Order: sequence, then C-alpha cells, then structure tokens
Amino acid sequence: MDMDLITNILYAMIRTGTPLLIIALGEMVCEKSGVLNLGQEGMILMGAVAGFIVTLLTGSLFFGFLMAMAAGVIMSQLFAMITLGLNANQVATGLALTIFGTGLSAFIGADFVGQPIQGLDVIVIPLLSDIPVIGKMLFAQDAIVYLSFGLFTALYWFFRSSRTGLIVKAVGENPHAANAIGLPVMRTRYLAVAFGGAMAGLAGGYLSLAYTPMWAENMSAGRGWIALALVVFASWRTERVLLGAYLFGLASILHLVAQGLGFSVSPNLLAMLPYVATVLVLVMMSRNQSRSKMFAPMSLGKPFHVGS
Amino acid sequence: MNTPATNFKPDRPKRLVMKGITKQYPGCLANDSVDLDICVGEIHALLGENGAGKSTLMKTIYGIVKPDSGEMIWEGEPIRIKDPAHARKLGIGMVFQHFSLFETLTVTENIALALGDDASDMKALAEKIRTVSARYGMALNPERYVHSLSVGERQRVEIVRCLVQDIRLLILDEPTSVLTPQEVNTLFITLRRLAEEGCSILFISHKLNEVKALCHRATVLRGGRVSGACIPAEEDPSGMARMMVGEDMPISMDYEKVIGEDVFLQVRGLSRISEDPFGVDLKHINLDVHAGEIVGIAGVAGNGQEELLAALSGEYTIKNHDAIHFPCGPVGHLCPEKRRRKGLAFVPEERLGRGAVPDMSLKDNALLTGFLTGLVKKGMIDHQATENFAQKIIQQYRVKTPHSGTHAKSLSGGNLQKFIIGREILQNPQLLVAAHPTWGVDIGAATAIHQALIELRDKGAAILIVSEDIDELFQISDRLCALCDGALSPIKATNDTSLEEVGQWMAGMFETENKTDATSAQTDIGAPHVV
Amino acid sequence: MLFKLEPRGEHSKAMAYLSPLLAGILTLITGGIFFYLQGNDPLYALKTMLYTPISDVYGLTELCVKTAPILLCAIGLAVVFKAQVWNIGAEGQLLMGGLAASALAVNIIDIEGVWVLPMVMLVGMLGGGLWALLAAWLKTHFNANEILTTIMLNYIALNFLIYSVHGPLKDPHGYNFPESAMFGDAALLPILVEGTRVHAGILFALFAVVVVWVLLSRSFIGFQIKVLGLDASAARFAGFKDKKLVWITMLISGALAGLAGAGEVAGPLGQLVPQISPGYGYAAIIVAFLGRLHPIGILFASLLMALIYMGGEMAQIMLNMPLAITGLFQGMLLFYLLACDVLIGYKIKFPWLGTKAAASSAE
Amino acid sequence: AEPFKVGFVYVGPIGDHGWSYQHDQGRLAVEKYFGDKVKTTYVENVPEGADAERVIRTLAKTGHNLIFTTSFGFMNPTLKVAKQFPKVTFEHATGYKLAKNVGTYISTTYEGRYVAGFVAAKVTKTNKIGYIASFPIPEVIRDINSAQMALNKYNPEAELKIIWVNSWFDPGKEADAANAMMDQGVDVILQHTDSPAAMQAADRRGIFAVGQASDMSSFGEKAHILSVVDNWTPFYIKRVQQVMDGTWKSEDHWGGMAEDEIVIPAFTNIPDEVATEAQSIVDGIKAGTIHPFAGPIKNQAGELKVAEGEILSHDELAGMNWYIEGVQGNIPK
Ligand SMILES: Nc1ncnc2c1ncn2[C@@H]1O[C@H](COP(=O)(O)OP(=O)(O)OP(=O)(O)O)[C@@H](O)[C@H]1O
Ligand SMILES: Nc1ncnc2c1ncn2[C@@H]1O[C@H](COP(=O)(O)OP(=O)(O)OP(=O)(O)O)[C@@H](O)[C@H]1O
Ligand SMILES: [Mg+2]
Ligand SMILES: [Mg+2]
Repeated sequence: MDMDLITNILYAMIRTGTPLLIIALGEMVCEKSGVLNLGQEGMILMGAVAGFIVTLLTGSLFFGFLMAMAAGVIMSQLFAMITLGLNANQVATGLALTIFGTGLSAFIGADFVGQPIQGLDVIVIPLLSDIPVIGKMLFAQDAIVYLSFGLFTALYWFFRSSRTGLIVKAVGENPHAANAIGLPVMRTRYLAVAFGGAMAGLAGGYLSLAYTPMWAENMSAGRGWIALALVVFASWRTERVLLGAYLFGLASILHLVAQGLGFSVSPNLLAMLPYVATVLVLVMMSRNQSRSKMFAPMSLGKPFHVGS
Repeated sequence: MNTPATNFKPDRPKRLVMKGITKQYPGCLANDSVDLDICVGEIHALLGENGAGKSTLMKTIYGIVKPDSGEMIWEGEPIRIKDPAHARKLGIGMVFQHFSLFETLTVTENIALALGDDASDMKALAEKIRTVSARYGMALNPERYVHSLSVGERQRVEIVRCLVQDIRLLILDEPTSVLTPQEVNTLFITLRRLAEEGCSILFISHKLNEVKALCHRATVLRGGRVSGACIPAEEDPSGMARMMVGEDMPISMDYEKVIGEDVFLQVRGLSRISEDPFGVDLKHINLDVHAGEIVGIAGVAGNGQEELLAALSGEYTIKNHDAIHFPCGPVGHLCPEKRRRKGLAFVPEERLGRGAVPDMSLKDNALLTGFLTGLVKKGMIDHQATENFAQKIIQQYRVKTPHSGTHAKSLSGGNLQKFIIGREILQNPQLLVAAHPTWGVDIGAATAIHQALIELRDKGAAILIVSEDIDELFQISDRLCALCDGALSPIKATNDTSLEEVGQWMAGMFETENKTDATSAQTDIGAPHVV
Repeated sequence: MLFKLEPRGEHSKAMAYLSPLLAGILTLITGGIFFYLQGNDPLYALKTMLYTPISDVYGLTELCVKTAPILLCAIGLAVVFKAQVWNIGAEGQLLMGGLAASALAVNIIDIEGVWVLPMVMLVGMLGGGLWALLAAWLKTHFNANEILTTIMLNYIALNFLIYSVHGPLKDPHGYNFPESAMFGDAALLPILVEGTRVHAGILFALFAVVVVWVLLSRSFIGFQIKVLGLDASAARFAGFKDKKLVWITMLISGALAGLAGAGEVAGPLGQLVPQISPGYGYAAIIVAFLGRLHPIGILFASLLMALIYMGGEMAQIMLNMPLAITGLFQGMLLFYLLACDVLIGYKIKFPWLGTKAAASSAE
Repeated sequence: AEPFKVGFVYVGPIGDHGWSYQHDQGRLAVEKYFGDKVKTTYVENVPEGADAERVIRTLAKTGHNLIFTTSFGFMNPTLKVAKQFPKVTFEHATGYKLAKNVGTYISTTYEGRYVAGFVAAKVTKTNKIGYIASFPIPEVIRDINSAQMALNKYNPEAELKIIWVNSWFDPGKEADAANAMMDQGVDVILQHTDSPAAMQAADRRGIFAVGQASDMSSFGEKAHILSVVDNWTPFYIKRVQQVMDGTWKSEDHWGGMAEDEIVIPAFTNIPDEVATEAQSIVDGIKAGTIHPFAGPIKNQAGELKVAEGEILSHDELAGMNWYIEGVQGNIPK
C-alpha cells in the first residue's frame, strides 16, 4: 500500500465517521441526562429531508443546515413531550419516533427525489493540508467536518470543566437528588433531548447536503442505530465516541477498499463485518462492568416524575 | 452530648415565622395549618412519628414544596420562597433525610452543584471547602469522589455544602440516624458552635435523648398538625414520645435476654472482594448464631452490611462453601432459593424494590418468597392458596390496607415492613436474617415488629439483625457485635457491653486477627482512580 | 404548565382499557384530518384504509396470513419484554428461522412423510431460538446491551440470509437468480380455506397466544419473569435466577420468531427468497407495546397492524396515496397510545381550570 | 366508458431515482399518452415476499386489465394470481416463466453497458475502470461481461475493478465505493446500482462516470460522460395498446436500443471523435450489425464459449453465471 492510498483511506475514514460522530455526540449528551432516545433514524431522516428541501428552494446551504437542525429538534421535542411530559416508556417512544420519522420524511420528500443540488464544498486549508498523511484528513474537509471537530472539543470541555456539564451528569445520575437540591431536572432533560435532536438533524443534513447531495428515502441506512451502539461502546466518554465513530467509519470503507485491491471474499459476508465488529467491541467494552459504571448515566431510561 | 443547651433566651429576634402552613397531597393532608417559629441562634427540634409531615414542612422552607396556603415571615419580612436557589440566597441550607449526593462526582463538584452560578471557580471553592470543614472539625478532602466516602463523610459533605455559604438557617432532617455515637458528638459540637455564631438550626430526629441534649425548644407534629411544644431539657423522653404517638400506643418494652441453644448459622473466615467499584470487601468474618437467640450487628451503613447480608442470603455465592454453615452442611455455594429450602428467611434493607415489588399486589408479593410453602403446584400458581396466605399475613400482622390487591408501593413504609416481616416469619424459618427491621418506621409499628421477632426467637429460631439503630439493638438483641469496613468486631452478650464500647467498635476500634491485611487491602481499592 | 400529572395510588383498570380506545380514536381523527388536507374525503379514505381490505372473505383470510408472523413475533416479545429484556431482534430471529427451515426443506424436497413438516417447523424454531440465545449469552456472560446486540444481529442475519440465497441455497435450476428451489409438498403448511392462502401458521399463532397467556398469568415461571421485569433486585432477593430467566425468555421469543419465519417460507412463499420479511420483527415491537404486553391485547394489536399494512396498499391503489402513510399511521397510533397510557398511572389536572377540576373520569 | 385500468407493482419506492423511478416515468408517460382512456395505479415498496401476491391480486380484483410487475421476485406471485384471473393480462419484468396471460420483459442493458465500456476504454488515462455492482445475479454479471467485451476489443490494457456493495440503493455506500476506487487510481466509474451518489463523488474529484437507469447528467456536470437510461415508455405504451386492441400475445420480450428501451440521451465531456464512434456503435447495435456478445468469447479459464461469427445464445444470456476472459476475480457467493 502506498502513501497516497493510506492518506486517502484516512481522509475517507473521517468523512464516513463524521455523521456517526455527530449523531453519537448528540445522543451521548441526551443519555448523560438520563434519557434514552432510540428515535435517531427518524430524526436523521427528517433532518435530511428538511435540509435538502430548504437548500433546494432557497439555494442556501446555511439555511438548509439550520432547517435540518430545527427539524431534528422538533422531532426530539415530540419524543420529549411523550417521555418526559407524560412519563411514557422511552424505548417504545423512541421506536415510534423512528417509524414515524421514516414515514413522514418519505412523504414530505416524495416530490424532491432526483433533484440535484450543489453540495457542500471542501475547504482546503493551505499549507496545513500539505502535511503528509494527516494533512488531507484533517485540513481538506468540508465545513461540517470542521464543525464536528469543534463540537467534539466543546463537548470534551463541557463534560470535563463546565458547570452545565456537571448539571447534566448529575441529572442523569440521580434526578431525585438533583431535584432536591434545586437543579432543573426537567429543563435539563428537555434541552439535552433537544441537543440530541439538533445533532441528529445536523447529521441528516450532512447526508443530504454534503455526503451525497441528494434526497432519497431512507438514506440514513441505519446510521442512527450504529451511533446508538457507539455511545455504549464509548461507555459515555467523549473521546471514545470520537475514536469509535472513526473506527466504524474505517470498518465500513475497508471492505470496499479491500475489494478494489482484489481480495475476493463474499461481499455478503464482508458486509456483515462492521456489525460483527460492533458486537465484538460491545462485548469487550461491556465486560468490565465497573469501568463503565463510572460514566454510565445511572438513571438512563428510567422515567422521573417531579411531585411538587 | 450531655452538655445541655443553657445559653439560650427565647426572647431573641425571630429568624423565621411560619403561620398556617397547609399542604395537601393527593389522599393525604401532610401539613394542616402548621405554625412554627425559630429564633436567631436557636436549635429547634421538630418531632413526630413517620409521615407526620416534618419533611414536608422543611421542604416548604427550602422552596421545594409549595404550600397550598399559609404565610412565612423571614427576618421580619413576609416572603414566598420560590425555589431552592432562592432559599440559598436567603441563607437557608438543608441536609436531606435521603442524601442528595452524586456518587460519580467529587466533593467539590457536589457542593458546586448546590451553590448555583456563584460557584464557578472550582479551585477557590475547593480551598473554601477545606477551610470551612477544618474550622468545624469535619475534615474533608474536596478532591475525593463521593462513592469513595463513608456514610459519615457523606453527611459531612451535606453539611459543609450548607456551611460554605453564608448560613442563617440550617435544616437537618434526621442527620444522626447514620452516624456512630462518636460522630454524633462531633456533629453536636459543630451545631452548638454554629448556633453560638447566630445561625438558627431546625433539627429533626426520632432519637429523643439526642433532642434533649441538643435542642432549645421542640415542636411536635402529629398527623400534619402541631400537637404540642416543649422545652426538651425539662421534659423526659417518654413524655415527648406520648406527644408524638398519642396515649394508646405501646411505645417501648423491655425484653428478657436469653442464651441460645445449638449453633444454627456458623460463619467462618468469610472474605469476599466486592465486584462493585463502590462496594466494600468482607474481611475474614467469623460469627455464630444459635437457635433461640437474637444476634445484633451494629454499624454505620456502607461498612459491608449489604455485602454481608448478600453473602448470607445467597445473593452472592461464596467460592469457599464452608465459609457459611447450616446444621445440614455448608451452604456458601447455594443460591437464595436453596438456602430458603434449608430454613432461611430474609428481610432486606430496602422494603420497596427488593423486599417487595412496588408495582405488584400484596398477593403477588406474598408469593414472592412464600412460594415454598405450597403455593406453587407443578409449576402453576395456586391462586387461592396465595390469596389465603396474603390474608393471613395482613390479619396477623395488622397491615393497614384496603385489600390484598393493593400495590405494594401504595402502602406506607411501616405497613409494608410489617407485611414483609410477617411474610417471612409465617414461613416458620429456622434462621431469620433481618436488615434494619424498623428503619424509618414509627414507634407503634416498631414495637409490633419487635414483638414479632421476640416471639419467633422464643419459638426457637435463630435471628440475626443488622441495624444502624444502636438503641434498637440494645433493646432486642441477646448478643451484639459491630461491622466496620467489612470486618466484624468481637461479639459479646448485650448485658456485658456498653453503648460506648459498641460505638468504638462501629468506628473500627477493635482487634481482629486479620485487621492488618484488611487495612492494606482497603488502601488499594478504597478510592478507585478515576480519570 | 398546561397540565399537571398526579400519581394515582393504584393503576386504573378502566383506563387500561380506555386508553387504547382513546388512542385509536385520536389516530382516526388525526388521520382523517390528514386525508382531508391531502384533498381526500376523510370518511371514504378511512373506510378504504380500514374496511375495504377486509370487506370480503378473501380479505379476511389475507388478514390472517399477514397477522400470523406479526402475532407470533409479538407474542414472543411480550414474554421477553415482561422481563425487561429488550429483544429488538425478532426480525433477525425470524430470518434465521426461515433460513434454517429452508435449509432443511430444500434438502428433502423429494421426501414424503408426515414428519417432514413438523421437522421443518422445529428446525425453524431452533434457528430463531439459537439466534436469540446468542444475544442472551452476550448479555448474561459479557453484559453486552441486548438492544444493541440484537439490532446488530438483525443486520448480520439479513446478510447471512442474502449470502445463503445467493450461494448454498440457490436453486440450481433457477437461472442463477437468488431464490431457493420450491419446497416439496410435504414441507408446505396446509391451507385452511380452499382457494385462499390462509395457512396453518395462524393456528400456531393463536396457540402461542393461549400458551403465553397461561404462562404469564398462571405459571410460576411467568411470575418470575414478571418479577424480574418489574424489579430485578426483588427477583434476586427471592432467589429467582435472573440469567436463567433471560435465557428462557429469549429462547421463547426467538423460537416463536423463528416459527414465524418458517411459517412464511413453508406457507405463502413455498421457497426461500431474500425478502421473507418486510420488517415483521420490527412491527412486532410496536404490536407488543400496542397490546400492552398482554396476549389478548397483542392479538388485537397485530390484527390492527396487519390491517394498517393492507390498508396502506389499498390506499395506494384506490387513493393514489404514497406508501409512507403506513408508517405515519403506525407511528401516530403508537405515540397516541403511549401518551394516553399516562392516564393509567396518573390523573391529569389542569391547574388553569380551577383547583379541583380534573380529567379523571374513570378510576 | 370505463377507462382501461393498468396497474404497476414496484419493488422500491418511486423515490429511489433508479429502477422503480424509471418504471414510474413509464407509467406517467402512459397516462399522458392515453389521457382519459387509461387509468393507472401503482403500489410502491412491495416486498418480494408473501405480500406481493396479495397486492397483485388486489389489483386484479379491482378491475385492472393489465398489470406490470416490475421485479424478479414477483415472478411466482404473478403466475399464481394470473392463474386465478385468466381475463387479466400480466407482464412480469426480468423473469423467465411465461403463461397464457403472462408475458415477460426485460431490457438489454448490456447494450448500453457495451457502449459505456467503449467510451471508458477510450477516455481512461490510468487504464483502471471502476464498476460498482449490486448483487451477483445474471443481469449484473451479464453487464459486467458486456463492458469487459468492449474493453477487450478497444483497450485490452484497461482493467475493470469491481466492487460489490450488496444493495441496489444505498447512496452513502455507493459514494464510499466510488471514493475507494478513485483512491486506487480509477478514473472512470460504471455502476449497476441506482443512486447518483457515485456520479456526484466522481464529479467532486474530477473523474468520469456513467449514469445508470435514469439520466444522471444533472448530478455530474463535469463527470458525466453518458447515461444508460431505462426507457420503459415505448414498451408500456405498446403493451397497453395491444391489450386494449386485443392483439396481445404472451411472449418473452427483450427490448434494447433498437426498440428505444435503452437510450443514451447524450454524450458529454468527451472528445468529439470518441462521441462520434460511440454513436456509430449505438447505431450499429440498433441496426443489428453489432452485438456486444459476438464471438469469439472465452471464459476466464480461456475455454472458448462462443466461436467466431456466432453470438451468445439467449438462454446463456438469461442465466449467465460466468465471467468472460479479462474480468478479474471470481463471482462472489
Ligand atoms: N410527594 C408526595 N406525594 C404525596 N404524598 C406525599 C408526598 N410526600 C409526602 N407525602 C405524604 O405526606 C405525609 C407527610 O410526609 P413527610 O415526608 O413530611 O413525613 P415525615 O414527618 O418527614 O416522616 P418521616 O419521619 O418518615 O420522615 C406522608 O403521609 C407522606 O406519605
Ligand atoms: N410520593 C408519593 N406519591 C403518592 N403517594 C404517596 C407518596 N408517598 C407516600 N404516599 C402515600 O402516603 C401515605 C403515607 O405514606 P408514608 O410512607 O409516608 O407513610 P407513613 O405515614 O410514614 O407511614 P409509616 O409510619 O407506616 O411509615 C401512603 O398511603 C402512600 O401511598
Ligand atoms: Mg414514612
Ligand atoms: Mg421525613
């Protein structure tokens, strides 16, 4: 393998990993506050279709991404209303959100299939992008990739050093205690869910505006589920989410690269690879319960009701 | 603890006056036009049986509960406290009955969370925590994670959390139930000092002798209403108790101490490393319980009680089968069900969520452990027999409930406890292991439970009781020991020991053959290093 | 706040029955409005969706054909979900069941005998059951979150099925197309009504409903499962073996999903094709919740779900609506149900309506 | 009078911008052509499982006179329903079983693929041509072989890199595959999957790509060299007319360039002389003078399968499961 190929694989790894990273970071914040939202697919698709339509109509990618995030937030608040407002089962509501979002996005997007738009362009940073091997991967990407780097850094800081991050963790660990000392449990959870929605929407927008600038039904192709797995895989740690997203990105392109290089294994079996890898990694990460316990939000998925 | 409060004159300015506070919960009037006033520098006790409305009243002051009617006057001004942040601004601090700490966060972070936005500089806060805690003799390391702290230390965090701010009214909801006598002394010194500095203190406790030693005035609540007031120093405890529960209830009894017969439970060299990062390791525990006696294990929660109880009940199995012996042989490897078949019955600490399934009916909860007594035939449930069993428990143990179909969670704590104890005792166990049998239970129910235990003992069962309440243990156990940091103290007949000695045991001041290994083992797992 | 929730001491029985009804009515209303906005006559549209598909005998038999796999998967899920084990993998288990059954069936095409069909069904159950046990094993031994492992196992099963149908199980005389040979007659499920497609699979499903009902309401194992689900530490305290229960419940639900898969290949399909399930395993999750994990509730919910699928087809044919409305209706129904279920455990109070006015008609 | 009712059963969503989308374009053309005389209906996303039979049957029962079932997996269900509705006419795409009232039809996409192979052979500089393939079914194998036939003839140096993505429609994956191939030096991409994602990816990186199923020129201003478009319109109009007139006969219809069922709307971004030659190949295929699978054809092992002067038989084409000489690698299982 020559240098160029490695450079390109690394570049592709970041690109493929970016939507996963964004979704997983959003979901991580949401889970840290104690809410498990399995409706990622629905929110991503709604983000993708909303972003695409707005960009197509206004010609502005910026408004497109904005709308994508707004769509994600709206969907997430629907979820929040039912699970937080009405104390419904989070697993079931999340699944319902996925089904609903998939249907609704197909419905809304029906008239926009097959319309081309000018996708998001890469921004090549001079000099830095010429660094061998890692230059292209880090400094010749599009704006959303850079944004995801920023997002990662911000969240890393958020959970490590910010007071709000502390509140999110506290609410996720023990909402009753948090309520007793006067932390705004419900507001925190609503906002965390909204953030998760915004990120899912953004990732959806990334798919329909940058990754493959087009709208097609179901174009998220299961990325939401993978991102959910990533959060557990990362045992709710920001830096591991990053690692996991890129590793998964790598896994999902490696079999294509391998085929191109002439390895001939059944593509059906190769296509299982990312999923098998996810299960294996999940197993390895979960094995040592006490390690992940420090970071796992203890009240995850449990309804909380403030009696006043 | 025996320095009575002397330098208090009730003519001081009022810090807080509450008038006609009423709070209605669905199906229960928690506070019924309660009047209460606290002076500057006063330590004021709030007494009352369980569910009398004490916590509700305190939460009203702290802005968590909004009263339906009534008014509050804070330092002369009428006020409506919006939320805890508002209360804190006024200088009100509260130590909760159930700790409100976050295990995965550090001491500093825990305190910062409660302080609101003015605690943004963590370094400065840590420094402040150090000085404040040193000043009141409650040393605390701000960098420690809460899960690595003992219960006593956690209590300190709760108190220091109030002290780092400018405190004018400190509310303590049953702060002593989890402390050793020595720790109680330290706490009282701190509280007196605070009071001398002008801070008002509201103190809730069920332990009347503590109230007598510490408090200047007391208000008694009963069924949500003020039922009386007194100067504790001038009152004797049984008088106060009468004010709390009324005339017709038995409030306490003396039970005869007996000497047991053959050994039923034999524990030899029981050691176990905890899997839980927040857990405690058991260190070479030896213990015998004879048929026909009650053995009490004292100790502050979090010193290995849970682990010991799990090992005895079979929820943890032990690799060394011989570590736990019943007369029929080693049982260390057996699961709970098999041990039950060999005569064990067990009352766990958490009544809801372990001893009983909250969302199941009492009938189903009777089946939960009663299934060995012929309620299941060929894998099918005999619903009629189960119903009869549930009825029997309800009647014999006077469980207050409309019917056996009521969900366990809608019973009051004391009633549910009676149900669980009844369920276990009615299976005629040869060994009953009970954790905190009267924790949070009112005096009437507690007396009923004690009587049931004594009756079982007199029928020849071996009984082991783990409790944090030393008074209770002295009252009903025939022999006593204490658990500290996973190691067990020597065991002595109750009549041959004293409160002071047991208190020292609870603080770890005793010799065991393995003490040294134990402490070294402790150091490398004591505080999991966290990045 | 628009409203406040106030916990009831006990769950309201009446609301447990009323809430699905209310959810159904709300769905109909919203659906009607939706159709109206689309420019259709709402009553006619709803009739087309919900009545026309079953307006004749054939439609009713088709409803049974469609219901059978959903019901089988959902009834199994009721058992695992009761134990709070979140098996999202009925889809994969169904596929593996169909695959296993086919692997046997295509190898005994020429063999006659009464035992052939039971064998095929059993192997299907085994396939689904073992696939589920894999997730159970990962959960009990490695503590791996079953929601995620079962989702991943779904993808793996699907790829494995595609692999098999392109490879080892491909019909050698099928022009190289990805499908197996047609099964022998002995391996096909008998047809119940001449001239229709309704096959014995629906009987299996109804039988499963009864068995699971007895299991959950009468048997001690069922009691243990419920305790584990409601309160794992109480189960441990009582000495119920939680790992064993996880295995048993996963096995039951996997085997039933596997049976559903076997029923599809040996029933209406008669062969293995890449797409034996259009997502029955996922639909079953909704059905299980919709039926509130109660066997009878699930029976009705799966009939309803099957009807919505058929109605979605009918709406396309008669009204030129896109398929997406199927998902919209299902999602909406589930949302409404989950929202209405709050009334079982809570009373809703509207503070702005004055102090005592409450929406607590039924208690 | 009652309008003549025509039903269409699609395997995908009409929003896939690929296979089902093109069929739906044909349906719309039928509506436009016949106006009030014909009413069309479609059902999309019909799984190729147990549901197909019910959907087809419902269409037959609701008075549809002619029903097109547009995917291979509908073969057996179509035949079953056809038996019960002898008065209704059925047309099944890409299958191989005929009945009295069931015809089959398929388009010879390999003709287009041959032209694409030719253009790729001419414009490649790296001599590496990428081929994104979906599933190893005869149709796909056939088209790979056809492209290779063109390479063998016009640029034997050029190598075909095949990547199987295991899906007909997954934009993300197709883009990833395209990128992976470009990373390995490919400078022309052919695809037998439905989304325009590969075209877009190629456009970004300044290499060439061939559109599939629909005209993808709008997705690759600089990259697009040609699209092999499925044009079902003439066939659908013809069949509807025949059934209306009562002249319909059950037959196995293979339609290609000659019938305008495979069209190449335009050549873009390529030198004029290449375009001219490509057009002449198209014309040759239309006229029947050029056949992509004209002998001699050897298989990978070098055995002669079709002698000089002969062409590969219809039957061999229908069930093709071997690579011709020059294709690298094996057909995956
Ligand atoms: N959130 C609530 N909703 C409904 N009822 C409540 C709620 N909180 C408390 N109650 C009821 O109000 C009454 C007073 O409770 P409170 O906690 O004030 O008692 P307490 O005097 O502090 O008892 P304890 O000694 O057990 O701490 C009890 O009957 C209790 O069940
Ligand atoms: N959070 C709550 N929500 C609703 N009802 C509650 C709540 N807490 C307590 N109750 C109800 O209030 C009543 C009293 O409960 P609680 O446990 O406080 O009793 P108690 O007075 O302390 O009794 P005991 O002395 O036996 O412990 C019970 O009937 C219970 O159902
Ligand atoms: Mg109480
Ligand atoms: Mg209290």
